Amino acid sequence: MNPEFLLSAIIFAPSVGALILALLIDSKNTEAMRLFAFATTAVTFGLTLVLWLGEFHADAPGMQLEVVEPWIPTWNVYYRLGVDGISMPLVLLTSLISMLSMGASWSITKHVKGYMVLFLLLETGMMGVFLALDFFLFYVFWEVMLLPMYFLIGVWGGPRKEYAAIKFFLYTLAGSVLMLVAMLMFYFSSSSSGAQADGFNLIRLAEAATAGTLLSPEMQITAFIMLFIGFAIKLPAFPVHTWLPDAHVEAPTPISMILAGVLLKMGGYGIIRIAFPLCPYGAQYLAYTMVAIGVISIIYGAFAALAQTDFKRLVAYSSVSHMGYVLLGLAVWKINEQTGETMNSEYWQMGLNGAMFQMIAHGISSAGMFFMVGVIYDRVHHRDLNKFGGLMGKMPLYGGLSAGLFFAGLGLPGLCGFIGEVFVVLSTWSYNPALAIVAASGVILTAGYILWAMQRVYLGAEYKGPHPEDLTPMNIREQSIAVTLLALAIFLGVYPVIMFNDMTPSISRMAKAAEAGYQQSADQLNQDEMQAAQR
Amino acid sequence: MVGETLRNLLMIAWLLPLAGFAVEIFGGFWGSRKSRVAAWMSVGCIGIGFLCSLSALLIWGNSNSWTVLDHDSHDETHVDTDHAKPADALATDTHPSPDSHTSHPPVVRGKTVYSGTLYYLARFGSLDISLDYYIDSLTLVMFTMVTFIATCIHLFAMGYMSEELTEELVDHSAHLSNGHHVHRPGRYYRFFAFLSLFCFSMLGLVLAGNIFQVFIFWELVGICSFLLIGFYTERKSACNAANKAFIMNRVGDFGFLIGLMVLWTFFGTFRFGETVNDTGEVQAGLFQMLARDETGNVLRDAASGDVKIGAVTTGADPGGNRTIPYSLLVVAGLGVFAGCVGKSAQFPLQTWLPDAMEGPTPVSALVHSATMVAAGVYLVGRFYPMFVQEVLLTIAYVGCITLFMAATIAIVATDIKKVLAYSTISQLGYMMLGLGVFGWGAGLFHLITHAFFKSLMFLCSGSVIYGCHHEQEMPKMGGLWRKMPITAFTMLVGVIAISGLAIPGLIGLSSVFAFSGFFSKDAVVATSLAFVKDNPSHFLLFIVPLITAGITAFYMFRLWFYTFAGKPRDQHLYDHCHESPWIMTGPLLALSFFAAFCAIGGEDGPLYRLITGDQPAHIAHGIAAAAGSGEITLPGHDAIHDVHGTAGTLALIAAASGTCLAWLLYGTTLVNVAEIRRQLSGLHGFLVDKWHFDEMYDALFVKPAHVVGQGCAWIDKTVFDGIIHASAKIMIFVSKWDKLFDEAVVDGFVNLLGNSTFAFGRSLRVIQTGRLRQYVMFIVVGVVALFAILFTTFPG
Amino acid sequence: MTGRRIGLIQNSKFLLVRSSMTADLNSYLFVGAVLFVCGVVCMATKRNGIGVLMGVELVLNGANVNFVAFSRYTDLGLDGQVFSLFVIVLAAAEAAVALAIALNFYNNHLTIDVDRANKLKG
Amino acid sequence: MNGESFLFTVFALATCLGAIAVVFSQTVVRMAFWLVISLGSTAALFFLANADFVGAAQLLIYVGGTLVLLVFGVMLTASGPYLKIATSPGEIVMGSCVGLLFLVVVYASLNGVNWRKSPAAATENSNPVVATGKTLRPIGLSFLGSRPDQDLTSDGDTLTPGYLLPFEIVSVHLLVVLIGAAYLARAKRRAGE
Repeated sequence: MNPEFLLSAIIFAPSVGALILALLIDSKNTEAMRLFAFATTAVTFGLTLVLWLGEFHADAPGMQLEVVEPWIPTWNVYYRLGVDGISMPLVLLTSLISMLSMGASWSITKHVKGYMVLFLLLETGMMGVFLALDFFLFYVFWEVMLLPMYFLIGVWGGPRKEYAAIKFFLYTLAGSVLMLVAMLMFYFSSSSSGAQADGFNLIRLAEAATAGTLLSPEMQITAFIMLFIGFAIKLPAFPVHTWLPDAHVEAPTPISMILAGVLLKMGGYGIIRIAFPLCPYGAQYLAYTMVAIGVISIIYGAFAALAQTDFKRLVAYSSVSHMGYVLLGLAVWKINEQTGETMNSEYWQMGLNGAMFQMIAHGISSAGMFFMVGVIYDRVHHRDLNKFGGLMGKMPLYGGLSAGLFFAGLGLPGLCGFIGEVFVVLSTWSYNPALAIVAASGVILTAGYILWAMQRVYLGAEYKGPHPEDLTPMNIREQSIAVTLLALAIFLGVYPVIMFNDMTPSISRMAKAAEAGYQQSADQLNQDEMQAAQR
Repeated sequence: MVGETLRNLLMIAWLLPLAGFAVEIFGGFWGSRKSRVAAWMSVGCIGIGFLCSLSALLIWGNSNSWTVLDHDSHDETHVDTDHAKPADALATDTHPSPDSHTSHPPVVRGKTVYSGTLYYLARFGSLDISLDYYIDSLTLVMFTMVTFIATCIHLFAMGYMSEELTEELVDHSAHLSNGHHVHRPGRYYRFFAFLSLFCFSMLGLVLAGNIFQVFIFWELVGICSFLLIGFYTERKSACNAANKAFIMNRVGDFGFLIGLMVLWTFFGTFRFGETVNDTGEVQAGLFQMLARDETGNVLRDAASGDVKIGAVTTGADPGGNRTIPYSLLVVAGLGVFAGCVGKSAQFPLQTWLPDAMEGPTPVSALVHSATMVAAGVYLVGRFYPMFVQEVLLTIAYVGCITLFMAATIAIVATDIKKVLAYSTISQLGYMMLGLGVFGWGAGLFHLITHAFFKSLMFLCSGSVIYGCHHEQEMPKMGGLWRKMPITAFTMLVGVIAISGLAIPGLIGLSSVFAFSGFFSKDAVVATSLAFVKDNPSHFLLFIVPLITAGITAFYMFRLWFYTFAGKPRDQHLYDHCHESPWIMTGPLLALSFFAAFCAIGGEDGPLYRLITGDQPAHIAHGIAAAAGSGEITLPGHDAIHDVHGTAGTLALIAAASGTCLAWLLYGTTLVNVAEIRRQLSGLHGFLVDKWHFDEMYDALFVKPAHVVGQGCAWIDKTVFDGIIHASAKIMIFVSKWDKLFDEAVVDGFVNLLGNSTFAFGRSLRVIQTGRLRQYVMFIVVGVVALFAILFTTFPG
Repeated sequence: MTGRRIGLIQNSKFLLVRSSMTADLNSYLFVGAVLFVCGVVCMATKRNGIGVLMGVELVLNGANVNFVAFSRYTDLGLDGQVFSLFVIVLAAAEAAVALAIALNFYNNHLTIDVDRANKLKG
Repeated sequence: MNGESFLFTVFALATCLGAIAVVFSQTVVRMAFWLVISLGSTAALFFLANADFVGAAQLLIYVGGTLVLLVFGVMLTASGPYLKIATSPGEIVMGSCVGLLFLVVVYASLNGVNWRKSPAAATENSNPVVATGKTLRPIGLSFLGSRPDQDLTSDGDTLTPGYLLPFEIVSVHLLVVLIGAAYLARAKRRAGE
């Protein structure tokens, strides 16, 4: 296959599948629709594997397989795609989680066709976000992803689905409005400097930011704040995380998997792909704030999880806690205040890598956790932690697999969650010891809430809730999903370097560019001050 | 080549249990609950591991011609040889080392330390994190010890857990809400799978070549401990204990993580020893980076007082002229030690270990006495070069507090396993104390001997429990030696060993006949005496362990008398109890042999020499007090040797008196124990309640954590969601006004326009009379009016 | 203001000067005007349909008088007479049609009162 | 006052008064009578204005034809012997006032216009052909397309052609009207019967 075509194929394969599904398959034949949708996601996953194994060069730091076609030439909007070490793992994760959660979608029985079509459109949106290199295109995909999600929660959700869907929608929309403003700032800034044709080109914009010619330091701070709020909502970081528990609780299981497994990653991806390279000065300026928010998210999410009685809500808060590590790892960028040089650059890179890995790891572990909650919810139709118990005895295989996935969430070594968390925390001390200690204390709380939840659900003498007769063993489909996730969790936990090999060159390049950009802006400021002093 | 052979052998020993675990857990054994295949597989894995470890030990010894055991030159030579020659990664010994920190001429004993990298977890520029191995004498001894004890315990467990070999097992300790007992299928295979996983984790911990890898396996043994304590998942107490164990370990690991962060930030590596990376570059490990001067103190920058990093390393200098503040070095040490506190159940994180006795007894023997809890001690020993005086003093005091406190609680415990658990904590305190007062060899020596005799005693208690049909309360036992003689006498071996009883020889202590515990405890006590002599203000560090030696003898003999001697207190129990089968008593005999004789020769014996074969360089001569380093003098070997006789005598006296007291109280009927207990009821209650630690933690940490959690959830629900809802309400309010404005003003205007037009038309309708004549009239009037306007406007 | 006043004075002069009737253009025009106004008033006041028709005839006659007067007293020539002939002819035709309508109306309403024909009332 | 003026005054008064009488008469028959007087006097005025043929046509068609038609109409629609549909006095008063006002306006307008077209013709009192009084033949010629009354030397644009085509149209129109009137007035059943 033509490599340039491959990226477009990855993005639009689900859409084509959705179209065929919508037009050609009889609405009554639900099994065929499920199988077809699953096949579509599987094909997409296969394509991403082809991309990863066949076309992607791990040791090349820059963008690969770039595609540029004019889209709206009058506004300098291009259909511009590309993949690098930062997006590659996320693309893989997206297609994988999509496939697995499609496998988990057999439990959906209402309006199957609409569900499948929206689901596939959602996948297109997600893929587009990760592969777009044009800011405008990125924004479009960002919004494209939003609407199917709204309907998937709002139609197929739980009792308070409308509330949750609207909350999710409004939160995200508020963020994307800020992102839009920032996008226009970049566009007009670059057009005022004559580089109008590259006004949405993320690569060129980043290069301009590295050279210090994109935005003035003050504007960088403004733009960064707007971008950051937009992405932090998605991440989600304290205090804009409250949409997450509601959305998760109300969303059907596969959508929770997607939400936790992929959508949250977009926040982190946006920060590392857009916010940092385009506003290096702003990013550095706000690094402490971000680290603090990350740490607060870790601790706050863990504490809040400790207090939950709804199983899904607990897992949702654990997501808040875990994604705090992502923010923390991204922001541990320490500079020498006098010279503007970056100190301990390698530790920052380790933090960035750790954050990226944490995103992947969380994508697997939290998707697994949500899936496991969904499996039990499908059987007994409640999620009250105090009304479970004894599942380890009733469903040993389920209990074992769940334990594995929850341990991955707990950050047990040998499972994927550990690597991300601990790498981030290790890199934090060089930034700020006090915050590092607070962040590290998260390990205790995490162990606390996960083990306590496991005790209430899986351990104990007997099941205390309703419908004990429905506690049937997992079927083959559920088993294979859970086993796949657990196997990946173990594999990434034991051999994380397979991801780091892909990520490290690109991340290191990004970090160096950001450092140079910061240096330029800082020098500029110093010169201004000196001139002011001379006058 | 030796290095590779050793590595391969140890890796086989390490990875075989993992393979065993994988096969056992996924191998479909749930289909045949009565099959012992899984157990045999597990035993086979760990047994082969033992053979590998043993052969590795032999190969290692042969490679340096057993100079490690050289009786004559030992004290002199090992000092100079151990790290004088820096550890080399993959067997290329082409790095001559500048022996700048030792004045003795190097006596080449041959290469004894092997370290290298297995594979990389991640690399960021010059930073890399990998899985390494680090093989020295301590590693090999630990490997051999762990695999041997594990093999014995596996065999024992095959008998002990045999009642799990059923399709329907009735668990008498777990109750349903309707009062019935839990019925469940047996989980024989799962137990052995978990045991195998634990062995893998534990051996990985020992083999680990860097502190990060230690942390990884640290957590893994923690989770194995969680799984094994919570093996009876139906029992609420077991689940609670499992959670408690893991979470308290995590508290320690939190400190461990802080230590790791400091080390990582300032040293940029986690490796213990030097390794060659894949570009052929030699990378210094932590032990090389932190150099010490001839007084044993760390090299410090004269101006700032910061500690120099990588001052005397060879090859590539990753440290450059970096420094680390002394205080942070202390923090790093304390952090790593905090992990050890959690793992080894030291004060103040000791409370989980007694609860952990909820697990099956073989687990208690393997995990919670011999190996995992000793891992903390092992890590302190392994990481010894990085500890400065303040850290060591902390370790000593923590050990000291722990050993006393646990011993006092053990006096009043009545559950046979709880007594042993507190005894374990106490003995771990001894080890910590020994390490803290600079008795590196003494502490680790006690670790090995303790592993033998304590696992022996646990297995004996397991045998008793098995024989008594899961009765653990000592007050119901008594006189059991007649029913189970092998158990009773092997237990007695263990009790004597731990109590430190000895028969003084004719020519002083040098030819004393004693079981292993005497020698190792003697070494610890002697070291602390030497330490106290140099630092009189810390006299408690000698007094307390000495007293506790007596208490130890007292409560251990109390246990033995209570259980095996005297008359049966519960005739029904007595009638039904029986000696265990051979598969259980066999391991008891094997272990009792080692518990008795493994430490033969004391500090001149082979075991001690093996352990200390690769001891850190600065141990032998002690550390002189230096300004800014706690002003503590740490004793060298000579100083210890000087006080050895005194300390040994005192310890023996203490142990003997403790034994006598126990015999008086429990072995005879001369003294009414209940009366004493009644008179000291306040103290007794305090001890029975374990110094109220559980209540204190519950009040200080657990409840506040839940309250804070509830608070966070409340904040989320009310504050953040409240803000969102309030803004939504404001929005709705505004939009209502907007609607009003729209309807009233905008629509109103349009409607007004329409309405007025309509009204005007309506009013015009009046003149649309349909009467022809009026129309004509209107036309006329209209014309007249038009003309009137015309005339008035254009008069001309 | 001055101009307007002058205009009014001039107009009033024409009205006041008329003391005697001579056969000049203005006299004819005055007769035509009277006929026209009478016709209009007739149309406006008569409730009888035939009366209205008569008013129409008067109006047409007024016009005819004017045409003839213009033909006689201006250089218009024969056009005025020709037009008045056409008017007469058409008036006849109109009368015929109007009478037919009136008959129809009478047939339908049994009266000839035009006020009853108020179907177009708004 | 010469004879012409006298005659004019008499007939003009008759015309005007007849018309006014029509307005104020209450019964149709009287109205018809006064109308005959008015229209007849008008015919006389036509004769005075040298429009012999028009006057004759007036007498023939109006007084002879149209009025007969009207009378037939009166007779056909009158339910009683003398049809009287009273107009209210207020209406009459108002109508008179408006009528007077209208008269003033119309007459003022008529007086305000200089009816003589060209400065050359301003001195002339009338068209020479009309002034001779012999208009019968010229009218006939004008219906045939020839205009003896027009000055052929003057600007051709102002010349009016003959009335042959309008004449034909009018004749056809009359025919149509006749047929239409006959159709409209044909006997029908009354509504409701």
